Amino acid sequence: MSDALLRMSDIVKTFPGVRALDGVDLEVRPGEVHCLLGQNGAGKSTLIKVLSGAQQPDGGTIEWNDSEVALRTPATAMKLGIATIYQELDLVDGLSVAENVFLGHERSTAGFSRRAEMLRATRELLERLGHGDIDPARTVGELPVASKQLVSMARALSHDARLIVMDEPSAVLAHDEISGLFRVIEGLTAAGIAVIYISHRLEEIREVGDRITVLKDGHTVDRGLPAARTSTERVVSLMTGRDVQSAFPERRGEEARSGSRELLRVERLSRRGEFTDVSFTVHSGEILGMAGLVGAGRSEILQTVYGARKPDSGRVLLDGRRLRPGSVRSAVRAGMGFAPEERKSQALVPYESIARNVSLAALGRYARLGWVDRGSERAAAEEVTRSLRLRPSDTEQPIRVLSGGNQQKAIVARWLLADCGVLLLDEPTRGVDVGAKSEIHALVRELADSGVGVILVSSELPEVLGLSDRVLVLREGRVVREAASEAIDEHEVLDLFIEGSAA
Amino acid sequence: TGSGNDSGGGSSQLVGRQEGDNSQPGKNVTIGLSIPSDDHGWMGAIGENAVAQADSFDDVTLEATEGTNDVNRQISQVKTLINKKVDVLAILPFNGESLTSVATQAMRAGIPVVNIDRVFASKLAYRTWVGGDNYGMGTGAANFIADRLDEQGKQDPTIVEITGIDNLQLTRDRSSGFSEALEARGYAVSMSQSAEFTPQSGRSVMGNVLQARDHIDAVWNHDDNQGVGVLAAIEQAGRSDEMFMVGGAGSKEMMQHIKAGDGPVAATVLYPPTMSATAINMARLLAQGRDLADLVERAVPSNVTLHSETVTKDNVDQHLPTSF
Amino acid sequence: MTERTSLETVDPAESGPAAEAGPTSVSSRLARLGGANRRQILGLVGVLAILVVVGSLTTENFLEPSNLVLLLSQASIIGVLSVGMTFVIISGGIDLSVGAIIALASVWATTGATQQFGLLGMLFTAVTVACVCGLINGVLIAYGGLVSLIVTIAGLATYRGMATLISGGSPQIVEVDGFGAIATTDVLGVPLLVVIFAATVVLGWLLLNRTTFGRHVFAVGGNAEAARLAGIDVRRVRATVFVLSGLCCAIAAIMLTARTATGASTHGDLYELDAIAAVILGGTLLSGGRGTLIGSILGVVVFTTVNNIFVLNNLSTPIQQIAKGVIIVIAVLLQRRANKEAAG
Amino acid sequence: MTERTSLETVDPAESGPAAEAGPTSVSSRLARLGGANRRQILGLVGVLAILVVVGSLTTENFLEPSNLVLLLSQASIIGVLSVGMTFVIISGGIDLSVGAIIALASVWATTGATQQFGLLGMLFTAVTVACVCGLINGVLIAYGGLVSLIVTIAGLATYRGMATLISGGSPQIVEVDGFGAIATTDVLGVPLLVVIFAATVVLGWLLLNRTTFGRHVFAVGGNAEAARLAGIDVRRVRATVFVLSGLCCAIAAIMLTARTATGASTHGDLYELDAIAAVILGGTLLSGGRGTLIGSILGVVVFTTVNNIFVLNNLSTPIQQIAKGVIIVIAVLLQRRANKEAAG
Ligand SMILES: Nc1ncnc2c1ncn2[C@@H]1O[C@H](COP(=O)(O)OP(=O)(O)OP(=O)(O)O)[C@@H](O)[C@H]1O
Ligand SMILES: Nc1ncnc2c1ncn2[C@@H]1O[C@H](COP(=O)(O)OP(=O)(O)OP(=O)(O)O)[C@@H](O)[C@H]1O
Ligand SMILES: O[C@@H]1[C@@H](O)[C@H](O)OC[C@H]1O
Ligand SMILES: [Mg+2]
Ligand SMILES: [Mg+2]
Repeated sequence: MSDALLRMSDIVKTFPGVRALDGVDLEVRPGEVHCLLGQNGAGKSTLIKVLSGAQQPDGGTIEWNDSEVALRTPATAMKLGIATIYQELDLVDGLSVAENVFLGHERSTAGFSRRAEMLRATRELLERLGHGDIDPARTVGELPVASKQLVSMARALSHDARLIVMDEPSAVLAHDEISGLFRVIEGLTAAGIAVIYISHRLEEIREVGDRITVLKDGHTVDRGLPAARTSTERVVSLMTGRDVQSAFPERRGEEARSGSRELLRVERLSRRGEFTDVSFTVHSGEILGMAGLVGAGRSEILQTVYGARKPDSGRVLLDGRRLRPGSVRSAVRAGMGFAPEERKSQALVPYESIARNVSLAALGRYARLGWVDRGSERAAAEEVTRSLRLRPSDTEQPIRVLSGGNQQKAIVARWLLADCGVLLLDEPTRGVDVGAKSEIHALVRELADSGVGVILVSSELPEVLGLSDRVLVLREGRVVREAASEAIDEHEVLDLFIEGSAA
Repeated sequence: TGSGNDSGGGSSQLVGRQEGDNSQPGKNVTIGLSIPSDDHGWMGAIGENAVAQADSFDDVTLEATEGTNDVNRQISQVKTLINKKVDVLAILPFNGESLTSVATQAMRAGIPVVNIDRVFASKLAYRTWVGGDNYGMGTGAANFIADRLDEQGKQDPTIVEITGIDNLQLTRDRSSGFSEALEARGYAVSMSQSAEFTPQSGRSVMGNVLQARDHIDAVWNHDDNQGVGVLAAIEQAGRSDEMFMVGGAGSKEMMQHIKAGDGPVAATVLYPPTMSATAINMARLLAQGRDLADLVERAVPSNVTLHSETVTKDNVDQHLPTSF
Repeated sequence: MTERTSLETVDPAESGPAAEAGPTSVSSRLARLGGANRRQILGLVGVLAILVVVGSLTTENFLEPSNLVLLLSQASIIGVLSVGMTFVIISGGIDLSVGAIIALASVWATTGATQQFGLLGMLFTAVTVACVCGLINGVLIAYGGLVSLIVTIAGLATYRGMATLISGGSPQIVEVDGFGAIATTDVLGVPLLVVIFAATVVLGWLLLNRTTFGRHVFAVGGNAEAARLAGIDVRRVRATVFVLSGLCCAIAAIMLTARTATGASTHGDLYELDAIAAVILGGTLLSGGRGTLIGSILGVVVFTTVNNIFVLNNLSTPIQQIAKGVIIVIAVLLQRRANKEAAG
Repeated sequence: MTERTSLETVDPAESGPAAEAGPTSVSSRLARLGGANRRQILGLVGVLAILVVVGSLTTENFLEPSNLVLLLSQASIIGVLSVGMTFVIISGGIDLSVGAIIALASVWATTGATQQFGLLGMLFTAVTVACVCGLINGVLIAYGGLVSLIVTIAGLATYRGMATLISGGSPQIVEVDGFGAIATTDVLGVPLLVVIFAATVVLGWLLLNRTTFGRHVFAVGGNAEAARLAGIDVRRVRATVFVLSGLCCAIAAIMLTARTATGASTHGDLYELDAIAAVILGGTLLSGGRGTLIGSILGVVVFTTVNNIFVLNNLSTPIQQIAKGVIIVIAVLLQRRANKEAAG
């Protein structure tokens, strides 16, 4: 089997209280796209951290080109030709794009950076990724997530890598950018470079992958499956150990909804450079979807409605009462909730436990005169995390040790507890596995059925169309179409997007 | 009064007392000592002189605590010493007022307190006080400066005062002695800025003062420790010839400059750190129940104010040995 | 797991956001948040135990009740301060002005005019002055959006300057009898000072760990943006912790004024460093979001015990300073080791 | 944009990781980081301009060249310290031991024994002593994994204790002629001290902004985990910044010893606070990852100018203190306002 570039055998990694990897095998051949699948918390990210030298395994062997290697530090792995794009984009916000790309392997003369050369090389790499528009001198902290993802990608390409590991690179990308990503991957594999690709979007696997390895609870449950020929059902049942139906929960009838009360009214909301004259309403029991490309301004609209940003003009009314512009507290007091898109920076309180993160927005409900009833708080947190199948189930664990998908579930759980009348969800299923995704879908629908008005922003078009009752299509900060979900299909939406980019 | 432990003197004959009696060993006593941080030349000398003096007696054990500038901590130290049941306490408080209550407690517990230098707020807090004459330092400095200026025949001279730590009573005493005595001689202080008893602060304050005044005739600096910095500022500005300077306390460094006559330092007014040795003597006698042989009223006096002499080129040799 | 992975060598406590940002980097060590706190505290208890052994071996008096009571009375002033400081640091700020606030409160409460109003007038003045100082800090930081370090350094200068101005530089003697009693009264054999200290700790602990406000302090320090988006009034929380710190300064000022029977502009000099050191030694992150009150209190007790042992052993000042520095380093190294072994 | 959105009211500079972690939360205000730095610096230049106007209106001598030279000489010691401190703080640490290191280096370089080796012997001693102190701090922090605040507080006690021990508390006079010349020599009309200061700033600036090491310092302070994953030896970077800080202490010690013509255990007392305040006033984040050297230097110059104006006006110490506090607050408020206007 000397056709393997990388062979990891029987890898074990334990964290106090958790056996994250419990005998994992993985074999990758040169020039292939090897997909790594598994539910949230299955151990995918841990495995690739072991591979990148970021963490040391407790047991097992790693062979590279048929000789055993010890990957003691990230530098060792990089020197061998293993480059990694981590799930939690590990960029330094204060440094420029070029400085991030070449961080740790700067081009220098006697310790002095050759800055012009690195700027040039970075521009070339970004062009290769189809994003010559990102200024290599710009500070990374100012970039939107999607652009950060591209910077990470450029960094991986800047190493003369023979294997590039990508941990959920598509989670933050929109449609057109994902196809750009796939073109880059094709270019890499054509040059004999191998790619390990992790994603929860199974349709991507089929499009780009060659072979599949499936992890479940820290074990390899199957490996080397042909990506093109293995059925989705089989992959899902390998991952979850059960059958999951991916149908969206049923909507209530049109008539049931039409009778319902108007909860939220947004009138001619504008913020210079971001969005213009956005108006819409949300009724009790309704899910309003927002579709748009990255940069269309959906997140900004949600944040402005929520009061996290102040509009230049326009107003927001909840239950007929006007909210104070730019005041989150006014929105929250009126019964609005908001799950932001960037969990790490906008949602997680890293050192706090899962339970305390989950109850953060709803703490007042478990307190009397400021005194917290910890019993009922914990019980509620446990109940909601259980219903989302959050792992681990011990809610006293600090939230920072959770896998990415599980952190996302915890943030959704926070707003499920808060008992709000209107809930704004920005990418609620980003990085969430197939099983949990349908659970979240079901929960959102349940909430709506109980009378809550929901706004759903998602970059996954099928999700927006499948889950919501009504859809707003946005382009460059303007609403270009509003329709009942049944009355519009994916093609039409994509056409609306493209019209925009053509214009 | 002196710092030595031989108490020679003619007056004792008056009552027919045997000389030198107190240098004979008596009953073994423990003296507790508490002083501020010895991060200052003068304060360092206070500590050293006390220890040396105690060492010179076979019948004295010294319990010296950590020097501290935190009154809360110094209170705890004194309480520790009370707990340890020392026979007598010698205390130089960081500030007298704040240590008064703990010293009073000691007195009430039957432990006599010898107060050094910075005075307690209540007479009930100490059996006896040994210290220098701060007001006298000011008048000494003022008189020296006035004499010189009279000699030089200066009209409207610029007289600068660099004081020590602003909020100490002794600083205010020195200042008022200085300005009052100057006034009496028809002069006035032109500028007064405070430093912090450190060379660094002396350097920086005097640097600015030199900038503020194009011409300066005389400087009185309260403390020779900070004086090192004051002097460096004058010399580095190249203005040594323009003015003369009077120091305070009596460090070896300043006395050597006076002796050599190599710069602006013309005199220093004494504030002898040997007072701690005197205090140890008193403490020992109090603990042993002895008295002062060479006084007519033999009991250890309740107040010993040391004279602040003005050290000039004429008498510097006499004072160099006890400088610090 | 006796091997040390290179991950663990990146100290999370060290460099604020840096280490913070990588949630996975330290997770191996901190399997359980509660557990980590408990170990941190156990480490300190271990250090304290060693100190007690050293103290009782090297001196006769150390374990005597009178000495232990003395030790606690001395700890109580910095102890009270460190309660407020713990709130401030967990919320992500720092307060360098506490020593100066003590000075100003003690001076203002002991002016001739104030003393005419008797005990209650003095207590009221101390509390009002210190809380107003805290409020000014808090408002500038929370609503003015200024960095706490700079604001409280400015506060340090201003408040102490005012104290010197009011007192004219000389310590003011307390003439009101009842006031001095605060330092001399015993409650069931325990000095009132220690009782006040204990009460402050208990109240502080409840506030921090059992109320929504306490939770909000952790959230604001851990991730202010997340707290804001969760509907927490971040600015009010930030302002409040500084008022709390001011309140603790008031209590400390009253204790110190009673103990010294004076109000002085030099009171509380450098107490800020002692309090911060104790809080950090107790395991609270300088960058906010994590910490315990118990740790801070143990930190204070460790520092005070070290001092006490020195005094009992009659060491010279410079040697004491050197030994203190070395002991601090050894203590944190031991603590760290305990932490790691428990985790492994 | 004169209106202030609530997003902007959460101060990113305030609470460490919290605000830091949110790249979007601050992006609206910091359109471009480079621009933000520039504005921060412009704000300080504005404050300085106001001070100059005040200085020249209230005193005759302020604008005289000799006063400006004096002002720079005075700024030079804290200035040099703040260069090292900028590296330390950007890397996510803090160094409270700088003042004590100055004391120890100055005392050790001026003992009778050292002075026998003449000028070179003294310089060599100062540099060696200070760098070794920095190295000890750095190794304990980077390799021992201890919190920098605690380690350098311990260092503060130890190093100053040693300085007192060696000097016996009294200042040691410099007898070597060449040494004193460091404080009196002019180079083309500019004092050598100022030249040394300028050279340190230039070298520091190059190191921070033009070398890979400098980038690594930012990376370690901004996101230590990311730096580690990029293959940077995080511990070496952390240790090195403390050695750099030690080296700056050596230079500062030499300058101060020459200026005061003495080595003393009180030298450098509380300089750490001045240096930290200047660095933070200059816009460096206390939590690391962001900052400029130029800002720090401007911070130092602002503080020194304030002092200079006070003394020229013969203000009393408490009034100086109060005014200083108020001026600091006004300065940061102005700076913040400038920042916001430019951003809008
Ligand atoms: N540093 C850590 N300390 C403790 N537990 C950890 C740590 N890192 C990961 N874990 C645990 O190990 C398990 C595997 O996590 P991992 O991040 O590898 O999952 P994943 O497959 O990448 O999931 P996701 O799809 O959600 O990203 C999880 O249960 C997680 O909670
Ligand atoms: N590559 C880019 N460089 C600079 N600014 C960008 C870039 N992409 C988007 N933006 C800015 O970010 C804002 C919106 O980005 P954002 O990604 O939040 O949009 P969105 O519609 O919410 O998409 P998503 O929901 O996928 O996040 C726009 O104002 C746009 O100007
Ligand atoms: O003379 C001094 C002494 O009185 C004071 O207590 O400390 C400093 C010295 O200048
Ligand atoms: Mg993962
Ligand atoms: Mg978005």
